[in-house]
Amino acid sequence: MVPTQYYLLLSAILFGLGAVAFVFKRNIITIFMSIELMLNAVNLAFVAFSQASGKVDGQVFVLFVIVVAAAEAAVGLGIIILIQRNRQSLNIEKVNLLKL
Amino acid sequence: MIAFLQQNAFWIITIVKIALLLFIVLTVNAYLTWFERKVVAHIQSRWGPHRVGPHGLLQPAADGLKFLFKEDPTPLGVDKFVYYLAPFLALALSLTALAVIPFGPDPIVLFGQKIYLWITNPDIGLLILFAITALSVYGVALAGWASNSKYSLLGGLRSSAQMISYELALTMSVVGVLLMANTFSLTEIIEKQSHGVGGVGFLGWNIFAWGKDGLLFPQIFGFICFFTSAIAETNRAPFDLPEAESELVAGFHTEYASFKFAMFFIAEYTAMITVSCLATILFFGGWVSIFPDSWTITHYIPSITLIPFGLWVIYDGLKYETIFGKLVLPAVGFAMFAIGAVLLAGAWIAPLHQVNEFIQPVFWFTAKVFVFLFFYVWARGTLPRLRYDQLMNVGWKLLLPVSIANVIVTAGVILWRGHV
Amino acid sequence: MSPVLIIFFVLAGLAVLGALNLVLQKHPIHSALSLIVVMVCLAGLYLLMGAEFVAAVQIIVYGGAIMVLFIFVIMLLNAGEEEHTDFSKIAKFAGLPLALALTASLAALVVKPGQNVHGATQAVIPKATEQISTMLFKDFVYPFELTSFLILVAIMGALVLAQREKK
Amino acid sequence: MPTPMLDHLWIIPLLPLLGAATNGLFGKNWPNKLVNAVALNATGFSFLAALEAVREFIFVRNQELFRKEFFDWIVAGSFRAGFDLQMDQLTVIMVLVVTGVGFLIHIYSTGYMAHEGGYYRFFSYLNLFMFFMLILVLAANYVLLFVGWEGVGLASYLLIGFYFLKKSASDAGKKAFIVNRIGDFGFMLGMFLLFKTFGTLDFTQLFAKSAPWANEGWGVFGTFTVACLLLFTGACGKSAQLPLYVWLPDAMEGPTPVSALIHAATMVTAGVYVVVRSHVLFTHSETALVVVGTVGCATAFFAATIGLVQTDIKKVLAYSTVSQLGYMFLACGVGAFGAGIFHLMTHAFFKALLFLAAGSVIHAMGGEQDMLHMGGLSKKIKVTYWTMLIATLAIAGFPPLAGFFSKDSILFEAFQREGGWHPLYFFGLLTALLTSFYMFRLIFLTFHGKQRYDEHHVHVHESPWSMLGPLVVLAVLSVIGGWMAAPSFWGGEDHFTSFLSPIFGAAHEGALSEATAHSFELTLAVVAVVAALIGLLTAFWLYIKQPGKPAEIAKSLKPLYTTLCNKYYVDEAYGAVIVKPLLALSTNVLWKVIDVEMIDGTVNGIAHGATATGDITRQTQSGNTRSYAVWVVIGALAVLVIIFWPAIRAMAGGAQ
Repeated sequence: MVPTQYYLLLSAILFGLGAVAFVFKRNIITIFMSIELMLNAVNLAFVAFSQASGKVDGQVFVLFVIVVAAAEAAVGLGIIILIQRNRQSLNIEKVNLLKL
Repeated sequence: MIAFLQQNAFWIITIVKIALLLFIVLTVNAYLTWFERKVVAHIQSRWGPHRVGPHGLLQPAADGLKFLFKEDPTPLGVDKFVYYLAPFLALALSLTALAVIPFGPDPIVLFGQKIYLWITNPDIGLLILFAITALSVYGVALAGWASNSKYSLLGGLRSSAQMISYELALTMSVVGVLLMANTFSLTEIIEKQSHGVGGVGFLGWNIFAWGKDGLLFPQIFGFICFFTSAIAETNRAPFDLPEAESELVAGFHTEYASFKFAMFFIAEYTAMITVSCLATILFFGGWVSIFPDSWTITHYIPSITLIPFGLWVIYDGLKYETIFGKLVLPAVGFAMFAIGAVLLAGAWIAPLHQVNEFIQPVFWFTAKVFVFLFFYVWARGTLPRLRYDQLMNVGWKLLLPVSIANVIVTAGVILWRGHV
Repeated sequence: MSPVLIIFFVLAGLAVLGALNLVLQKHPIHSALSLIVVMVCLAGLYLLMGAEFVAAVQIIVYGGAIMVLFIFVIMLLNAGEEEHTDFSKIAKFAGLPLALALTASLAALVVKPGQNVHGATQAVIPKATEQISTMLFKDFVYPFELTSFLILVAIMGALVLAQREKK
Repeated sequence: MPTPMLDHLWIIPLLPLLGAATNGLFGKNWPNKLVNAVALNATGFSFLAALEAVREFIFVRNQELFRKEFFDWIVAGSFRAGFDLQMDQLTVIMVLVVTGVGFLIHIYSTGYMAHEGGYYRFFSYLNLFMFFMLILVLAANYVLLFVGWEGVGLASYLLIGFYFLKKSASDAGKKAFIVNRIGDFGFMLGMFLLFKTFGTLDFTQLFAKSAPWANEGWGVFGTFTVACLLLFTGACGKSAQLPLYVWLPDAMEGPTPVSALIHAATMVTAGVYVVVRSHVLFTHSETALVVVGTVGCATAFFAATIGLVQTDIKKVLAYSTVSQLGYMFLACGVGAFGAGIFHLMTHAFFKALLFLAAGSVIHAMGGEQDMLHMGGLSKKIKVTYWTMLIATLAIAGFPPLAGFFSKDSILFEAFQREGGWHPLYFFGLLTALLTSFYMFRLIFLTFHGKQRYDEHHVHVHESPWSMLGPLVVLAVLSVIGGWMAAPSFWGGEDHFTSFLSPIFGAAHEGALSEATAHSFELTLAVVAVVAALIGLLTAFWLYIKQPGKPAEIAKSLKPLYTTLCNKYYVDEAYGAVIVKPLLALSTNVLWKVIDVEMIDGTVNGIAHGATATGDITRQTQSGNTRSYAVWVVIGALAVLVIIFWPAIRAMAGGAQ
């Protein structure tokens, strides 16, 4: 059997990489993807725990997470399309109307 | 040496099986093209291929050679990696799908090893199949994007939109079956259908759903939705918009030539086969025979059908123009006839009886698959291509609601019958 | 080294590589592809853990729907290579160390030192899929229904956002 | 026995509130009919509810005190002020008077206000007033009573200033409000003192606790005296007694129905009600009683004298109101609370009637209020004339009308309370004389003699029946209103007092024996009637027989006359003594220094500080999402560290 720590470690690394991408990419779509990556990392942790504890709750939660991710993707991509339409750019640094 | 074989028998057998399956499937693909061309030709009252070999039977081989030796240009400004990745992806995925399809119930016993007629039989076979179908979008979409060409891009866009849309209908339409079968395992699904009421085999199939549990809700609508969206999933006519030659040259594989094109080609036909197998398994009882098990004749139908077919081939061969045909066809026909006769003798000779027993389910399975393949070709030969908005309407406004309704009704019936 | 462990390491390695690639690639499509690789690897890991259903859903939904959506959008918007702007000083200088610090601390926290790393873990959960379904439709039925509402809302939202307002 | 209405006593005040809310919020664009429907239904049903409640109180509960706590309003430590309503004999009378007269006046108003702007506003306010007044009379503790007390103040302010475009009107409103505040201040202090002493402001408990305390004789300034005087201050404010009466005459700026309802029948009697309600406290303090009595008597006489020379029909009535209120306090002062309440009721009838009739006259004259421009109207507007005549007879105290009995009983009580010399009685008598004089002066000036107005401009017309109806009803009431308390020599017996006796108990038993009491009462009654007659005849002689006389008299007594005309220069005095300095203080110190410099300075300073801080901190708000991303990461890191601090420490420990 693979010890749970390995899975957790993997998930931590993936999450961290997701965070790195989240900070470093300029393309909105990619940033969005990095969020998905982080979600995936969390899912991995969930499943690992569920397997370690022998209960399926974790897996159920993974399902919920996936559903939420799907909804989020739908809306988020809609927003991205709008951004592209209005600002002709996907570079997040050029989407800065929120500035004071 | 023997010991080694004994130890790793599983791996070895699996690998051999994979190789065999690949060979068979590729051949079938090849001849499927021949078959398609013939049928379409006859639908349009043409002859179709008839130069290469008798009835153009060697045409596929010729095509294969052509694919191999054609020039393989790579257009300018393509995204190399993706451009090369796409066809591999498509082919690999569609071939992988076959791995979970069971072709027959009982194993062959060789050297004390049971060899089943499937590569693997996971508990969630169906889910895996759907997973693979889901992924198979990428081949097309990426190809379209990578080719750096309007037509391809449009084709890719279309196909990805189309496949996403119809995947829903596809999945939903199967849920009815799952509710009745209570499992994801394909073999179990087939097994559940093998108890037609009063021993009449075909009544047990999900399409009639009149098994030992009494009459449940027949999955006719489910089947229609399933097969329609399956056609769309495989980008076949009348849903072949991604490669609509009249609008997009050749759609997503416009920029592909020679072997990479062949890969898409093979992928497409393999997908057809997979889908046909799936339809057979889910709705038409897989390898379950039409006739009651109790009749002796049921067990010999393959052999019995073989004999007249052989005779017909001989007759046809004898009146064929070319010498080659005059020689080959009768020989083939005679071989068929002989095999049929020998197997039929199994009625009185025990071991041959075993063979018959073994062949029968496989025969039924392949027969049903063949019917669906024919259906594919037929549809292509007769139906006009949909417009894009029509396509979307059919997918979202017709198939999806119907299949959902199907699920609800089925669930209701099952609850009502109390077989939960 | 048991075959299971080997498979794990292969998949894990692939996943990490994919994630790295996601960061390093310039073009969104390539990032997307690498993300898909990660997801497939994770699905494999789920299978390894015996969470077949989750694995399948992972591929079907994530791989088959969400990522396709991403690629679709990328193709639709014809997104090119990302420009390398650096307007955000803090991201330029403090970003990497901070993110790495986060990773490190997470990793450090999940792998508790002194604890037996080869701790016994549960074997595969029997009939996981059935358990999940019962749980979904009994214990978690209300959240489950709520998610359906969520999806509905998301669909509407996406429609409203993405459709061009007609003149 | 079930007492549904009592159990839901809150319905009675709620209905007018609903009416007020409905009209106030939605009535703006409604047709008058709809507004009427709402307002009248609100009050009418409230009246019916009151009747039902009274029925249950009398016949189901046999007149035992009903009291119910509906919900807690303020609970702080030992202090509790709940929304508690109660129903006892006193409340019965007040509630009936308020709702009944109120309803009549509502009907009247529909006719009177028909052509005025802000119709919905008027009825909304009127209903609001009803609500607060009902709260006031139904309240079971001082705090809730005070709510009603302030509420009616507010309503009266709004209604006095109803024509807020007229400066005099809005000024009058403010004046009323401010003067009342002075009284209210005293009232509050009184409440505080009571709470400090007895630890409760609930009537039942308070009176129960106070009962055993020793009485405070004349000149002793103990708790009771002080508290009562403070309460009385409030009463003075509300009921326009010396020295706080000044607002009432000006309040006549409001529409006439308002003057009738608020400034004659109900609100102004709130002061009397409070004094009566807390008679237990008052009876504990000789001094307070004397003060009350004296002030009442003084006011009565004082106002009457001013009333002699007023020419504005409403002003006359206003001063007569003040003086009548004086009578009531006089009654309270001599411990004849029952008599006071009795006069309150009868006064509500005939004074409301007078005002409404006056309103009808004004309506007929097309807004003319000066009596000197009237005259000879009796032919033109008969109904108004006769009803007003009845009211006048009533107020002047001619038997057998309501006024006679109430006033007579007050005078009798006054006479019988004081041993030896009878200043209060004599002044009371004198006031009665004056009252009948100036009332008949009003009648004669208005209705008799030759007409002193221009036919062509003013065309006199009788008011619609929506106005006359209430007049008639009230006229009937002012005739028969008194009989229930017909004194024994009259052959009747005093139902009223006996009805109230459970409250006042043996608050006052005559110092004289029955027989002597009878003879006394008889003689006193005769005297009073004679006084009234004198007043009547004088008026007749002066204003009918020789219309020239009054002017001569005025000339001969110039200083006195002018003083009277200028109301003893009270307003001017107040203006010089209080208002001016106050104004100066406010403008120069409070406004220019404290408000502008300190308060505004502080506020602006804070604002500027905030802006400055914002200028600094907004640097982080770069609008660049990547920076935000970094912040998010930092946050996550922080959370991690905080949550897992022990683990981290352990790790650090493990490292070494």
